[in-house]
Amino acid sequence: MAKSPEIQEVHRVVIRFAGDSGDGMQLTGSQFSLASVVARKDISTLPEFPAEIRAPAGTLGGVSAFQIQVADQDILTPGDQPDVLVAMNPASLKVSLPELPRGALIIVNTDAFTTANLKKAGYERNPLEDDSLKDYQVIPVPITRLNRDAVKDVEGLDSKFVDRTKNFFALGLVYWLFDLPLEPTVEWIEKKFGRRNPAVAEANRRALQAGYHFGETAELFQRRYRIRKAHFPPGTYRRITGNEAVAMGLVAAARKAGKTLFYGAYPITPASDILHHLAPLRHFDVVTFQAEDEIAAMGAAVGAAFAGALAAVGTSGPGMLLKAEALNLAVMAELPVVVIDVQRAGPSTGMPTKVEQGDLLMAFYGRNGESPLIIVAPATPAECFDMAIEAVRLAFRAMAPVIYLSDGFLANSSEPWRIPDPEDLPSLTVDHPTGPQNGRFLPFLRDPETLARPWALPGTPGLEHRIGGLEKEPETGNVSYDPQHHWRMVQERAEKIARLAEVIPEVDVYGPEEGDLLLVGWGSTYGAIREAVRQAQDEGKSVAHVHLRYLNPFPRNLEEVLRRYRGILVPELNMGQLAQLLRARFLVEAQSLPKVQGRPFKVQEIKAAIDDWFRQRA
Amino acid sequence: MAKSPEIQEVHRVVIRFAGDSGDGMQLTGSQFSLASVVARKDISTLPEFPAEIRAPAGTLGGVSAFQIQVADQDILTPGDQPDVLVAMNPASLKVSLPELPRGALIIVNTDAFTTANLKKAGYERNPLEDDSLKDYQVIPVPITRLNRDAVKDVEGLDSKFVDRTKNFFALGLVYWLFDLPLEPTVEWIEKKFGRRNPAVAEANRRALQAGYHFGETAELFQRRYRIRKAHFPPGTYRRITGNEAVAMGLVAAARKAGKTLFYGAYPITPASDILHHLAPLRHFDVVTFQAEDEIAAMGAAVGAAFAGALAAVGTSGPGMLLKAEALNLAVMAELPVVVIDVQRAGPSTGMPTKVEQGDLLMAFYGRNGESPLIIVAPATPAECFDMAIEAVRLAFRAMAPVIYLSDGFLANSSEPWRIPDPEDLPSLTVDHPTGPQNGRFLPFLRDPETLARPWALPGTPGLEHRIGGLEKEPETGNVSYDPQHHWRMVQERAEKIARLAEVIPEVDVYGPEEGDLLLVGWGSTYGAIREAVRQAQDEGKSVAHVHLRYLNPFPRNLEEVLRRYRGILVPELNMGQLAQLLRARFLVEAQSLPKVQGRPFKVQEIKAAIDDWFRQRA
Amino acid sequence: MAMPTVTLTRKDFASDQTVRWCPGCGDYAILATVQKTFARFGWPREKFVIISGIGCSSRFPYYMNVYGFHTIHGRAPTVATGVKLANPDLSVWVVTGDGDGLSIGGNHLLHAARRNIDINVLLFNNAIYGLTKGQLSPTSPEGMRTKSSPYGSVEPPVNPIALMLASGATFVARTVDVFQSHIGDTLYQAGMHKGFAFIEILQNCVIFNHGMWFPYTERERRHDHIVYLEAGKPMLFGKNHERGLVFRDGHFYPVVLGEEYTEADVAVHDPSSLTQAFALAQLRDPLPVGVFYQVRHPAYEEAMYHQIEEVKKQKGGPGHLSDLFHSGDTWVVA
Amino acid sequence: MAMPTVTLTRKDFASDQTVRWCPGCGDYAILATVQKTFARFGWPREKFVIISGIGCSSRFPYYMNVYGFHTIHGRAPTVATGVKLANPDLSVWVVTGDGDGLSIGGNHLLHAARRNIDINVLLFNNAIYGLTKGQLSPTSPEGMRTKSSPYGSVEPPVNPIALMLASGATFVARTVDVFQSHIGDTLYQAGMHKGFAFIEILQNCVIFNHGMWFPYTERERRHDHIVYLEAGKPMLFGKNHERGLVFRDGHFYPVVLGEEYTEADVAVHDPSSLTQAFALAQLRDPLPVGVFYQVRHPAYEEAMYHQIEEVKKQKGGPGHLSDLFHSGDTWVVA
Ligand SMILES: Cc1ncc(C[n+]2csc(CCOP(=O)(O)OP(=O)(O)O)c2C)c(N)n1
Ligand SMILES: Cc1ncc(C[n+]2csc(CCOP(=O)(O)OP(=O)(O)O)c2C)c(N)n1
Ligand code: SF4
Ligand code: SF4
Ligand SMILES: [Mg+2]
Ligand SMILES: [Mg+2]
Repeated sequence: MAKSPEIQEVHRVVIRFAGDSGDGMQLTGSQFSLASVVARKDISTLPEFPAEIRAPAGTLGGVSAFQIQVADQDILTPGDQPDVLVAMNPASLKVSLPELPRGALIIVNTDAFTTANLKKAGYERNPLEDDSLKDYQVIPVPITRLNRDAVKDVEGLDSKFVDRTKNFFALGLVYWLFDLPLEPTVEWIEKKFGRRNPAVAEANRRALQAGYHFGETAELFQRRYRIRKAHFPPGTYRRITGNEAVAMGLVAAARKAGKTLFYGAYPITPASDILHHLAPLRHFDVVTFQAEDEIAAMGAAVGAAFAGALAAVGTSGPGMLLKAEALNLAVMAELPVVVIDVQRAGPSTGMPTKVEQGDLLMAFYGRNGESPLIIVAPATPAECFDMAIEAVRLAFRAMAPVIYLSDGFLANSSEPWRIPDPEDLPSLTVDHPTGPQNGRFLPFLRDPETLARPWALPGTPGLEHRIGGLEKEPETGNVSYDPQHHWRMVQERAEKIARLAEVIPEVDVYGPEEGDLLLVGWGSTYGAIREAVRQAQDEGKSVAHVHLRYLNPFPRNLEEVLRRYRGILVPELNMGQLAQLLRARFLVEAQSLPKVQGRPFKVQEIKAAIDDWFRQRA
Repeated sequence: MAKSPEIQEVHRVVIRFAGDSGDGMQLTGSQFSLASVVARKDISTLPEFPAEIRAPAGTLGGVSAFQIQVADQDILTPGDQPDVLVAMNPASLKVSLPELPRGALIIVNTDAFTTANLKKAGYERNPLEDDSLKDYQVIPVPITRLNRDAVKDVEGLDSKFVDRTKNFFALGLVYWLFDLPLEPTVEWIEKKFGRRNPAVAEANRRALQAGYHFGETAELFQRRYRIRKAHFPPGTYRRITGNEAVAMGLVAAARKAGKTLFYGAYPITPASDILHHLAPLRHFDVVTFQAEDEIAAMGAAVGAAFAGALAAVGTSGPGMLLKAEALNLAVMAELPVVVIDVQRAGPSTGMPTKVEQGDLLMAFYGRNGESPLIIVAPATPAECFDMAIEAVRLAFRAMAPVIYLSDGFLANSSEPWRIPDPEDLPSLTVDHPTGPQNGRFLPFLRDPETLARPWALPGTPGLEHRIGGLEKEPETGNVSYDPQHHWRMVQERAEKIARLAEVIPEVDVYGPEEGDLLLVGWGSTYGAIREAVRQAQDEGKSVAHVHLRYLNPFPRNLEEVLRRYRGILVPELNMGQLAQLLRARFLVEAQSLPKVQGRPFKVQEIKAAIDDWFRQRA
Repeated sequence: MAMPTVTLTRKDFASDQTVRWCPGCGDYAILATVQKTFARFGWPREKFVIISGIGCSSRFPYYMNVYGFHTIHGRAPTVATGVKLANPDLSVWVVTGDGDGLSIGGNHLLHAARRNIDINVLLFNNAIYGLTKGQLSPTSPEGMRTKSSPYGSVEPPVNPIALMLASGATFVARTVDVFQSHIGDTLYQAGMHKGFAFIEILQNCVIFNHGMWFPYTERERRHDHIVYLEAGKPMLFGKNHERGLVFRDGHFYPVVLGEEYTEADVAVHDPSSLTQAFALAQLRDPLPVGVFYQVRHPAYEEAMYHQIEEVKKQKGGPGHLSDLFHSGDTWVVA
Repeated sequence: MAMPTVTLTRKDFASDQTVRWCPGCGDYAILATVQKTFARFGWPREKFVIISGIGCSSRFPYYMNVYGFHTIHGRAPTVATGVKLANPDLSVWVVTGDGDGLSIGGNHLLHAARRNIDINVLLFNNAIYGLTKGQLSPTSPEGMRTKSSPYGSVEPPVNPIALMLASGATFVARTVDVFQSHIGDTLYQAGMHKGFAFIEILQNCVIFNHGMWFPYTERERRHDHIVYLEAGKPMLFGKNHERGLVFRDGHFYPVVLGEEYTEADVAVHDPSSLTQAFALAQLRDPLPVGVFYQVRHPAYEEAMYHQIEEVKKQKGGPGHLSDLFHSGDTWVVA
């Protein structure tokens, strides 16, 4: 056996697995993530799917990829540029190449570079055979062939499964390269196939090991790498995607409130998975309702809230538009409903699988009349859990709907999540009135502190009352067109939202408490902004970062913080929507850094904007 | 015959006819308007309907009123406070009283002040019999009884019609009081009933004359009034409401474009009348489509635009929400559609018959993703005609949808309209491509000047092409998820709207070109703002007024104008939506003057805010 | 639903709000009957929820002293679905109009019917848009002149009964605002039916479509132009039951009994036959009223809560948050 | 519609875009047949417009070299209505899926059918949401496990044929992706029909609901489980036509011909009978394919343009703007 090359310790590495959508790249990436976290690395992942269910094999449109950053410290993004690319076919090479830095390592499955595949990828010549890849370290491996050898003797293996295991060969090879343990994947294989299909299990196992051993024996690599262990607070961890985390957060909130969770949904990318995660949870008293459309999902949620459930819905941009009218009814009837908008690139159908933050102003203003509601936005996949609980807390407190702005990036990417003890989660129980006071019940008599109206549940004797979408007399809730009643109710509906500022956390400043430049962000751009700011700080620049999880109301110290910096830069995956709100509200010269390309920010893009800012001010 | 009291010439007077919804007050007001304009006065009117179709007779909710200001010069509002109230029953007196200034003249139908009616109106005592009206000049007239006498001999008159004519008695009396001619109304009666029902015609005529003569003989009034003639530019005039004017504007635009007018609608207050005005115009090649809902109306309009019609839809707030998704499709497919939002008080169902300007930010931002479109807003009922033509002109030029913000006040109030010569209206013909160029057709190849894409009509040989709501490759329009394509298309869709600033008029400043305070308004608040500014100017204050008819894009000189004043005050029937846009866009300290009461501004409210501003700065 | 029972009267179900329909509107009679019928169920007031959309008819909840929700146009079935799913113990009623329920809200009615959620839908059919002052409705007859169809409608109307039958409703009936005891009995049956119940109520709008149904409903015309459907009874009509419906080739034909036809030829009403109910729904003269169709299927919320119980059994009891959080691959950092 | 005629072939109707359905998807066969059928009409390419919603099936317009519009989810019938009203000379086709057309878009289909607007709706029924990766659709059978119904669906499916019949469609048919000539003939008849035509096409989704229709459509099963409807012909099926449908009490029953029943007992298909078509729509085994129902009524756009002409006649010609402006009371200021 040849001597294994030296193992070099590194802080971080970005790997991208890319292949045809039939090549199992999502599974490969997911297993790699698992092995990494089990070996105590920190990770951040970004899956990329083709828009089509099954795009024609071998084409550029059919490429499926999974990018992951593995590091020894708190990392925040899946990385700007892959250090290592595993390319299972020509199309995936072609699609990924523009993302790679010079000198990147490329492991290619040479067997897939057939004339037919090259043509489908639009290559006129085989890039492995001209010098177009000379700036990279290309490691050509005949993966298909080697893998066939490895699994050929597995008894009872259907021949059509043989090539389906080749991703495990590649995975094994990469495990070797990064000195990662095979065990988590071996266990997973056993759990998944062991009983149902021992031949497939055996084949996958052999493929994995063959890949690993191939690394060890083939002397193709000059170096191996090991990422140091990350420092995690003690606890039990799992990986979690944003959509999973929202689902769990809602279930947890329902339990903490002692309520049935009603989740209404109409499938839509990239929100559907929330429904898929919740539907199996019937034993948690989860009622999922796949409605005929988004209007019905929202209407049913309003009904469920009226009847006393924890009511939530989830959708994406086009569905938000359809929900707007019933959502406005919830504003007017003053009922708590959590409305999750997993934003995607618009306008119209746009690019359903691509990320964008284009719905912020819609969340604020996308309803007729003066219709204030609560708006929150998680910053990372794991935070989707906490913010779901926060959304419920605020909705119950103010008796008002919440728009929860997730996005396609948060929804699908994953990070380690320290599993909380359910006991430590806040209680969310509601004091529903149990009977009339002084012989009567006033459904719009507001709590003097929160301005919330009482949440009286149908079925309670003596509290029979009527609500609706027409304007009301204060306290009684009787229909009224009186100018002063309208004026007062409009203001009270606004004020009860504004008062929540007293019970939400102030913004934390990352960096100097005052100084030159403040970056303000919200939602999934958190990681890229934080990383860029960190780099700029490392260069000695006076730069700070504030990230908003609460958008309506804004945290109460926001204005004061904004005024402490000479400049404000607002990176957003839109044309400057938060920037516009800050400018209008505080008359500060917030400058927008827009990106509307269906992709997350790269750290470097934000860093470059910071540098520019200093250059212009210099 | 007693000597008629002296006639005093006045500049303006505000009259309010109020009664039960069965009392024919709308007709009375409308006839009074007619008589006034025929006698060359300027008018501005405001009808007020009960929310119910037939609210219980005699109740406060059942009051129907019609307010009109008549004057000898360009007037702009129906008046803050009635100088004269005609109250046909106790409820109408009670509802109207808070609006009256001390000293106002009140003509009451004493016959209606029965115990039953007083009770329905919530009067514990008869206000005519205590001293609660001592601050007013009350003229008690037993109208019902006098009128019965007047019409009792009409042959063939069904007895149930007798009391229905009493509004004409009141009208005749007021004609006498203001020295207005009976002829226009007599002619109208003849046209309306003459042939169909001569007895009713005769009864109405007699009632009218009896009222007039009663004024002459009864010596109840110390004075008669005559409003001087207004100076109108020569021409033929008619009265027009906003909804009528929109309808005619659309028909005119269609004619000028040589196109079928397709109007899609689902009934909704206060927009339904546009449909009612258009449906009879089949001989103008008007296709009206009463759809199953607003979504269908909008979808059909998008289809009609694709097929080459002048496509328009009309609705109000709740309907706008339902249209948003298909409207966003029009943004993305780049098709011209005129979307009329006759705003009403929200949120949700709100107060359907009441005015508000609560949908401005929704027009800007109420769609997922970055979705810029054209926004215009007429300022007066008659202007609804011109702005409809403007809306079509801009939509065709940019191949983009327009939101046209009318409101419940514009929709129903009327003013004199100088009838244009159709020849003088601008031509709106479109150059549809007639065949491929160089053998191919690029449906998204933009015009270098306007950035509009070509409008190729189905049925044209050689231009077969496909469009849709997914993001596109520039020029070809093929579906594309390429980050750079999205980035470019997002910007081009914004830029083509922004460029319209070059072809819309600059804002006119009313008042000093620079100075202390600038009032900025939009939509139906025009009259009240202008009047208040005029009054402040008369007091020597340095105040100007700019009124925006074009909201997206803003007129190109707006920023520069804003910067010429020390303060900016923005009166709006919302919580400060335009103010917010101005602050965000120009970082100017635009201060909001909000009113959200389901009612138009009174001149005095704005005037008081101006005075306040000067007081605070003093 | 094991409802507690109480003794209440019509008055207990009247709210303190002034009723604001036009004098003479058919809605008054329906309101009175609903109040009476609710008392007849013997269930406590707090168990009733009435959900409506927008329209004259949809102001209904304000006049009932039970839980009520006046929602938005066309969406009442969706809100009612949410209420019932959140609390299956409530007796949930929807009040809607021909525009609210069949125009903008048609799809929700269809899907609520299909799912067989246990709600009772009262559709007040006045063949016009009342609240918006007189436009065409989807049940307005062809040729009808309205504000929006000044030269006559060019749209064939929808057949609400046929539509609900095709949608899967398990209880489908028709009654008339002025048929006091008939309407009461029909509502009572609907309320006792477990599953989706649809009742079309022909209603007179005195203002915008006065007399729409008079050809059938006026006292002197009823005998010959209305046929009362009763399960297991021959479908006879006419003052002295001298007419009847015969069923041939899948269609019902009115005949006069006598030489050619006798009572034995007259079809017997079978409310369990979907296709016969559909054939009856096509009949315009005489117009059938009563229960066209009724079958028992599990209601949607029954099936949903049944599934919840089953899954709990399978999983050995209610779920624990901690298990949920720990599902998937976990690792421990000490 | 007096269409000019031209000679074209299938290829003329194929666009230059790569078709992006999953390999083996039933949509391919339908695409090929539609291209062939369009050529068969003999109308020029520019006269065709295809409007779709959102779904796998709704990508259809991209692959056709005619005017096309890929609109938004469920709204294709509304856009098609606008196209046809704006230009009645076009041949307008809608492509939709079971989710697009029957879930979110159900109401538009209903009202388009009711109005009898002259468009042809092809509903690709794969009983699943394809594009969103495998959730329940309104045509998924009860008990079906999908991503959104992991313990089995608790919703009865909708019956698309019955629904369209109840909605007033004047042409209602069913065919199958793999029945090449049958699908072509059915589409051709639909295209020639003036008025609203609805064709349900059973389609196989190889990824998320593979084999859904195989119990009927597999070669060896077709004979016994499919009955071909042909106007005026007895409804026979089975390899040697040894089975047939008899019609009794408003229901169709499959029988084996022999002693008890002979061919004379077998019902003859009458596509003009709505109630028989509805009864046929209830039949699941054998499953009827072909034209269930066809009648001629004025199409919506015909009636609309007829009204335009009539009003012009009444008013003595097209309107003049000047007259319009001067309608109502005017006065002159000199
Ligand atoms: C989204 C929306 N569109 C339109 C309306 C206006 N609107 C209110 S009620 C109604 C129709 C009423 O007709 P129907 O349902 O038959 O009830 P009726 O008044 O006849 O009882 C309409 C169109 C609305 N409130 N909301
Ligand atoms: C308003 C809106 N809601 C949801 C979606 C997501 N969506 C796209 S296609 C689809 C359903 C597809 O099913 P079907 O119509 O049966 O078509 P198939 O893919 O099976 O051909 C859904 C829910 C959307 N695009 N727009
Ligand atoms: S308009 Fe018609 S339906 Fe409405 S309340 Fe009046 S009579 Fe009744
Ligand atoms: S997912 Fe199903 S319906 Fe969609 S393309 Fe693939 S096989 Fe066809
Ligand atoms: Mg109605
Ligand atoms: Mg489908």
